[in-house]
Amino acid sequence: MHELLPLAISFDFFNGADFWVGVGVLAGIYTVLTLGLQLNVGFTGIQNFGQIGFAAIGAYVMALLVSDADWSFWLAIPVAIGFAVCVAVVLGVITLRLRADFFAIATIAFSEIVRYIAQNARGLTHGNQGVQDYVATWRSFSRDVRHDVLDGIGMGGVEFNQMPLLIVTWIAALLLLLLLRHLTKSPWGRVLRAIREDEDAARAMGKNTLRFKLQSLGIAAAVGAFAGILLALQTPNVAPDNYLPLYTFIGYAVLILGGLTSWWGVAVGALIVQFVLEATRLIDFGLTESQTSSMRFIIVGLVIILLVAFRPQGVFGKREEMVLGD
Amino acid sequence: MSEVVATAGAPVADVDEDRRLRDRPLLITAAVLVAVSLALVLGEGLHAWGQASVNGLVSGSYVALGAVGLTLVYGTLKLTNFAHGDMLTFGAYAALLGKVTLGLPFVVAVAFGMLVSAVLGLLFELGMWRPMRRKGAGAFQLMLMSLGLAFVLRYGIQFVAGTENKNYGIDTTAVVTILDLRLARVELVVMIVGVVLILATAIILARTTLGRQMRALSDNSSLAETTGIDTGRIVSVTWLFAAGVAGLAGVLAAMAANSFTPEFGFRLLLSLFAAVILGGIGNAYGALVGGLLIGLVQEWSTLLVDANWKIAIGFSVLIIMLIVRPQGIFGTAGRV
Amino acid sequence: MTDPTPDEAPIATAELPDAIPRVGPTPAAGDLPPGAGGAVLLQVTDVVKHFRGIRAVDGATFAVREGTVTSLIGPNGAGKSSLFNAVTGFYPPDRGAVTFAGRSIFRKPPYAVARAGIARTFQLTRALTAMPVIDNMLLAAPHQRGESLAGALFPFGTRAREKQLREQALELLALFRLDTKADDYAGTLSGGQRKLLEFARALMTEPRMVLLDEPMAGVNPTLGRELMAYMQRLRTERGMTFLFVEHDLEAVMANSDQVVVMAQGRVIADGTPDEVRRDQRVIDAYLGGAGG
Amino acid sequence: MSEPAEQTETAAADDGAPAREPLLRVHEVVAGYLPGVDILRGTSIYVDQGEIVTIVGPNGAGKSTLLKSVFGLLKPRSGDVTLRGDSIAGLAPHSVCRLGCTFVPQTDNVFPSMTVEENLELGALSNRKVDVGERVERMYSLFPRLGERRRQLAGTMSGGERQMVAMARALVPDPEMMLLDEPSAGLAPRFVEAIFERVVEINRSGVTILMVEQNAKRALGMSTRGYVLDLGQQRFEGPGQELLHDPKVAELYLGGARVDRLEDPATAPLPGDHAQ
Repeated sequence: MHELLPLAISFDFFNGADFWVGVGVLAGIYTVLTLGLQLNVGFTGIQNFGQIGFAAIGAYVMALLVSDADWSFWLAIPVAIGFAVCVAVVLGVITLRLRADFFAIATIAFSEIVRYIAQNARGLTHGNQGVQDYVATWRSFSRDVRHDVLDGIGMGGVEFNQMPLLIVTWIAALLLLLLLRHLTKSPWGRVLRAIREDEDAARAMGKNTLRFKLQSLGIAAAVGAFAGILLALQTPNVAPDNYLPLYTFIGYAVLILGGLTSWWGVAVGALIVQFVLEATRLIDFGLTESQTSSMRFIIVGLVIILLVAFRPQGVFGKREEMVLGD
Repeated sequence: MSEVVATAGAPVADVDEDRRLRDRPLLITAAVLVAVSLALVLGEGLHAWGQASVNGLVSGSYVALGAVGLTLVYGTLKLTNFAHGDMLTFGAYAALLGKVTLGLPFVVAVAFGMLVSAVLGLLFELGMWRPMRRKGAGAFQLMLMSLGLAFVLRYGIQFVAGTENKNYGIDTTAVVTILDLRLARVELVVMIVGVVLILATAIILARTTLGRQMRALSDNSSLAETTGIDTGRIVSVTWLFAAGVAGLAGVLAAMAANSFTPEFGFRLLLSLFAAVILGGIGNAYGALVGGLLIGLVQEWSTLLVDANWKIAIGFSVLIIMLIVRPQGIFGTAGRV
Repeated sequence: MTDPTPDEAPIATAELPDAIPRVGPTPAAGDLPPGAGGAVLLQVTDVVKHFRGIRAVDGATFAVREGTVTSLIGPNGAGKSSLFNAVTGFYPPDRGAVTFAGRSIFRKPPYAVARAGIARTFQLTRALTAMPVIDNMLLAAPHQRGESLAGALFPFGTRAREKQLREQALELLALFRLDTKADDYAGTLSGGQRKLLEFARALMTEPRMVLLDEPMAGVNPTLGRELMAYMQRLRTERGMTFLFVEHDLEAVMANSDQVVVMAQGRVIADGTPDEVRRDQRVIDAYLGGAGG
Repeated sequence: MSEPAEQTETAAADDGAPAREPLLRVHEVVAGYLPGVDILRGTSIYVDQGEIVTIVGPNGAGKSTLLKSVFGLLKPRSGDVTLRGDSIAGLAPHSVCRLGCTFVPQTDNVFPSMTVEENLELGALSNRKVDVGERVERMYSLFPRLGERRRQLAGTMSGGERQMVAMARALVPDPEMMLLDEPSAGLAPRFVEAIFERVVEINRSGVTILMVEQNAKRALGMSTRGYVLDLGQQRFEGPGQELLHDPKVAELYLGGARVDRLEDPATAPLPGDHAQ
């Protein structure tokens, strides 16, 4: 059961073009997910460890609205994101006044509560079997893109099944990246960085810091929910095990690798982490499948430890802006 | 002059005010427990309540033992250790290794598991945490490293032992009936060993010089140093103790569940944190009591809602506690 | 440490930048007579603050008049910093009343106190070290639509304000000889320069009143004198009001219109420097014997 | 011993110490927290067996820093600290404790979640030779209030009671010398009195005391000798009573005048004079 990590590629596409397309899609999804983390951790100094919970909320609300309430897929997306933001605001009002480590624990607990609800409120969420009937609209859209656009450049075949998702994911990732970069370079972003540096100093300068932290968490939730929806299109199944705290932690690995305040670093970090996680499948280490899968995560863990210890500003971060270890 | 003299009585009044405030949470906790118990007895019957309470003590005992190390490490080093849950896993697998691979008798294998866990805890301290503290690493930095360490531990175990469910091959069908309460014999053993160890831990912490030094360090490490405690040595001992007890808690949890995977410790971690926060972070006795409470609350909840929810109930207690009283039942810290 | 050399200090002659608005009445030419100044600006009444079983502030009462410099002195543990934090909302007081310009700021959060017109500095400087000096300054300015999420998304119209603020900030930095450091990270500044930056940053909030927590601590004496001189000029030329905690009694006596003396959480004396200096209670508090 | 007023920094080099080795000697210590900022600028003091020596001085003079440098909480940048002639500069605090010199910090000086009794028993760690039970009982007779409250958590006590707990804990190992960091800070007056009485009593029982105090009048009044520290250097030294009645010492505190610029308070510049 564990070998079939939901965020891993199905083996049917081993070595095929679609394998690499799939790696690219997941890297894009991780980029989106981690952009939210970066806004929180890197730019606001709030240690959100519940990002996958927002992804779960986004995916579930979208999937259930489409499959059980017969909403339009396109309408369900913004509603799902809006719902995640509302949850984030409630969570933030409750927990953002706590000190950093308590906030971190509270947010993991939040994401686990979301997952337990998904698992156990069967009447609403279908429990462990998950939700599947939400993907028709996307499939037909995806098929249209393949036939009408990608065929022209020889990429319309079944092996390029996920190509439209790849394109959409990365366009979205890049747009979000630019948007967040724009936001954090604004006076608003300056206040966030001040809060990260020294919340008391920011308060002494007349900034209502709770409000800014709530906005930061809300945006992270929106971005996370969107990542959850993209993931729902990739799997395509919305089930509780897709939203383990593990995935938030992998987001942190991406973040540390890229550098806490480097926007492009997030994208590069996501690509590297996905490559490590997935490309190792192509190499025959003479190990069992379970061992190979374990080894991937050992590498992720070691990368986190070594980077934090020896290069806390990340591979692409600026020394002066380094926030770890202050 | 006269104004100054007028303040003379102030500190005494403050103390009384203060003490009332501190006593209240304990009273409230006790009152809530009694009230909930009464309500459950009246609503669900004495037997059902008793059965749930016994079950709660079973899981509460290993949660408490897991939590005590987590809280001591936090108190002493201000380290929020995300790898602590995986130390439970490590202990469980080390005991399995002792029993199956080395062919040791089970009791010896458990002691072996505890010992190996303790040594591993010390090795991490010497090889990783101490050098990082010397470098002046911040709390968040250490927290992230513990996250990385959790990965390495969990998947290291998985690498060696695989993902299949394991068990110790103990007879789980034997059932003991005491006072009309049914309990698997293994569970009874877990409960007895757990409660005995909780008491032993409490006694070690309360009565031995070593335990007192550990608590002193957890209370205020710089004062401990000026009081004449060799803090470097006590930190090492704290790691040995925390990791060893965590290893044992892991074995007990694995016995109670009769089936475990490399992930089970991590899944317990939030319950451990709930116990720690319930008791007041850094407070060793608090963690022991908090652990038992978490076990009880989770099992009691099964009388009212589906058993699948009990874990989520534990997390909800965690969040509610953080909202209502983040310093915990026994907490004295002003800064939260 | 490489504090800026005070050399041919331009303090006495340099024009105060227009960035600093006039916020109070112009005092009469020459020195203010003791205890003069405008109306009461800050009134602290019977403030009590408990701290872990100790009454850090135990019923402190005093008033600060507009356009004056008031200092707050007392032995260690007298409750000066706690009172500062209680007034500015960092540790909300348990009891009492605090009004500023006639409006209550009792238990108001720090940002609200700041917006009401009270800027503060910290005992240990709180320069935002991982941000450039200029950003430290820009942050402090009030009325920035660009700080709202909408303004950040659609920056049309916020740019002009940013540009204007930047000019103001550079003027202020020039006054404190930090203009050449504007684009450096604040972490690269020396201790004394950080103190200056914090002072400049406080002015950037366009305050009516500035609370300085030990402005002279950890700076060399020359720089300390300069800080005091800036303070005096801001008072006389811009009508700004100051309250500062300081251990350097020479500076306190020379620069204050009013001295408030605290001991054991209470105000034990309040008057002009000369009055305070001759007050037996003050001598007792400093040389001890408060109890006997 | 010469007149205290004449003992300025010029006399600091040979600090007037007796020919035989004093119990504690601080020799030209330079120390500070931030790189490049020295709080102590070549401070020299000594404490003889059996003395109560008080260090007073304006805020920020470096008094607490001096104690920290003695006790190993701060490593001197230069200079030396010796106990019975052996260097202890840079030794860890717990090692200094074991040499018979204990320390009572000013704040955060109890273990809040432990009982009074547990707090006291921890003190015995630095001297394995003492009978813990007996020493603790002895403390209860010295501080009866603590005896009444032996089971109370120290964190629930008032500032004055905490100070007593801290002092008692430092005395449990039967030290030869005790360092006190502003024992009266933040206490209500009647506690101040009680604490000082205890200090004298402790000293009579044979413990040498080096104390830093804000409450100069009271502290110097009961001291064998005192030092006035200013700007990280000892400015005056002499018997407590003499220092107390030295007008120049009072001046240092209240006139704001540094010793090199004495001014009569009555003719000191009025506020505002400096601005123009």
